[in-house]
Amino acid sequence: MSIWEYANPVKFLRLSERVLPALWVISFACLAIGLIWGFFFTPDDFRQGSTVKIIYLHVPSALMAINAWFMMLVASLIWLIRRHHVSALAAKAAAPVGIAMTLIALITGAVWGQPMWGTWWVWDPRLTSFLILFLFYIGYVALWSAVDDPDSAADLTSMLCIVGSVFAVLSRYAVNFWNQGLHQGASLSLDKETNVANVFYHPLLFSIAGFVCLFLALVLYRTGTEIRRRRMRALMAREVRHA
Amino acid sequence: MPDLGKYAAEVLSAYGATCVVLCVLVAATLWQGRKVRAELAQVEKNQDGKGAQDG
Amino acid sequence: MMLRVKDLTVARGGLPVLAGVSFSVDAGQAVMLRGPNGSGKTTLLRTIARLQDPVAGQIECDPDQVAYAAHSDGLKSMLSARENLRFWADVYGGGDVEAALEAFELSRLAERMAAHLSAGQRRRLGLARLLVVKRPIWILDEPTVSLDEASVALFANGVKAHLATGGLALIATHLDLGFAAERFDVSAYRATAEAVGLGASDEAFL
Amino acid sequence: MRALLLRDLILAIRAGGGFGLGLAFFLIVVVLVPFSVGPAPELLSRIAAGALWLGALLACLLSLDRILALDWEDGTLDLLATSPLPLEAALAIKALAHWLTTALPLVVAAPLFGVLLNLPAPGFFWLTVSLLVGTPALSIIGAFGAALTVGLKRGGLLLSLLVVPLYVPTLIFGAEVARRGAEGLDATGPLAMLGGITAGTIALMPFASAAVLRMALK
Repeated sequence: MSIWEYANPVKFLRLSERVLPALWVISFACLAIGLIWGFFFTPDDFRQGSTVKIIYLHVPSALMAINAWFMMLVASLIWLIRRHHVSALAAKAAAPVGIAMTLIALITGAVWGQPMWGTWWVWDPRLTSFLILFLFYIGYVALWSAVDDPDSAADLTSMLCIVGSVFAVLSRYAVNFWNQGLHQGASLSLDKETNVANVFYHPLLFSIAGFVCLFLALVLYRTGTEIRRRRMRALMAREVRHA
Repeated sequence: MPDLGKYAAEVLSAYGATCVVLCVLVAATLWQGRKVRAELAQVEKNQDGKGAQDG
Repeated sequence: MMLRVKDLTVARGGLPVLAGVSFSVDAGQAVMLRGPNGSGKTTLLRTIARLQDPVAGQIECDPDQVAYAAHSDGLKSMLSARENLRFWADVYGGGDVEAALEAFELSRLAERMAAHLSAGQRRRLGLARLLVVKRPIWILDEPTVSLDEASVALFANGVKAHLATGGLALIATHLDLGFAAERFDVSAYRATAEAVGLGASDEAFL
Repeated sequence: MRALLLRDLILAIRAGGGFGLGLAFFLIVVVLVPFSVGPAPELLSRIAAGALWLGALLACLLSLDRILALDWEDGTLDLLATSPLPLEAALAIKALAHWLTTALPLVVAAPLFGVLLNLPAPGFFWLTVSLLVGTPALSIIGAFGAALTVGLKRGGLLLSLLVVPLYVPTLIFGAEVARRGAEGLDATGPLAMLGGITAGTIALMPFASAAVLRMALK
């Protein structure tokens, strides 16, 4: 049994029906644990004060904003190479989730930056990159909604996703070059000691797990919605054609 | 409620905004999902009915 | 030189419209595609011209031998008739523009901007393009729309000359063109609701 | 290929819009800058390089849908796709024609408009160089966007939305070259990056555009 079995919409729906309830529960549990622990039971940072609590929102959402795009890129490649409809629809389903994550990362980043940098917005390379990512997401969603035929919409958005990825990486370098930033380095890496102290690290892990599961749950559910929408379209087209 | 010190407004607004965005996203997702499910069920019912009449 | 189509299934908007189409056209032969509106003639022609992919089946013809002419003529209204033809002649590598203009009685209008030509004249100019591209396989979609009788006769002569030099033509049309041609009615191949397993893209959802 | 280039150039000239509109739009943007930020010469000379780049980019953006939209409407694209000319080459040529008719006049006009914005003296050379090196990338990326939106209703607005994020690296490096040049700093670093972007897009984008156009014509 290969993973491609689930490229069949019916099988995919059956699987997602089985997985989804557990996924919702896990994601909300992880989010609750991570955020409550982080919000109520962690000390303030000696330098950043209580704003350090924003880390439990900012870091996971920023992570998912990028991962969502990466997932869309992989799904687009699978569609272009193997032409599995579920893959294309999953990419479509992930885009609005990615937009929400990017939006959260931008808002929390700006709110965090306000006391630290003394201004709501600075054209810091990381913030700027996320803004550009946001534009890419919007263009991607707009293109999906502008093309009527679902297959050519999938084709075109997949190409946009691939070319956009290249330019997003280019933009990242360009932006770095353009303004050496105020932003601190990545908050989370494998050697946690150098970055975030333990007290902050553990709730952060829960929060990240929560965001990951929430993303998966949302994408699975939304993909199911897209599959049903597509099935409805196919049924109606058949009815018209053979009336 | 922990003491958030002088940054209370920032921290709370960050949590509030995130909550709003996530709730809107989840609500929209579920609402769309329900709607499409219902519509699809309707279409399937119609076609089955017609199929029965034809044959 | 021949065009052979075997078991071809073509789809429009994700649903198969024609299934199991097989025919062949030999050198010197013309075939008329018949069928009511929406029966899939245009889709079939576009598939044979490699503008879209077949759902299933084979098309045996060299795409470099095909000249395709659609509903719209691809004329630039800001170019004169001669310039329009000259462009396509250059793209396809040579071809006698003046002879083509002559054949469709457009020499007198050669300097006119395409914008100032009547619908029928534009159509004739679009067909004159076929003469300058020098391709043996003509795939024509409703070539006689908006042509008067005299112009249809011109077109028929053009096709006859083409066939006489070993070319072949596949023409979707409702008109009788006044030369011997085999008829091929596509409505016999209409894809039915039960025709699943053909691989059209909507099928996965039905 | 030469035939296609010539045809596109002739069409741009006869239709009249080609040279004039983009240039006029560029002028308008440049005129609007002092109205929006104030007439102080020091401020203007500081932002001149960036404002000129932005104006050129917007003027370029404005005319992108002309690359393919007209050929789509009259069926030329279908015929081109079945012609012996590879679609990759056709798109590259069309981007070149767009560059010649739209971007090149902008490059020529930019130093003149620089006077209006009080561009510092060393900036003129670097502005022209950066535009000359950078604008081909704008045209060829624009052709990709035009291929994505060909045949869509509301295509024009969507085209801008899709293309603008793709223009970011080019704008950053191009404006950086012009800015550094205007301030008398060494501008060769960003110029090399800009040249790299242009060379890369010229080499690769026609393939992506042609793939997209084939999908769109189906």
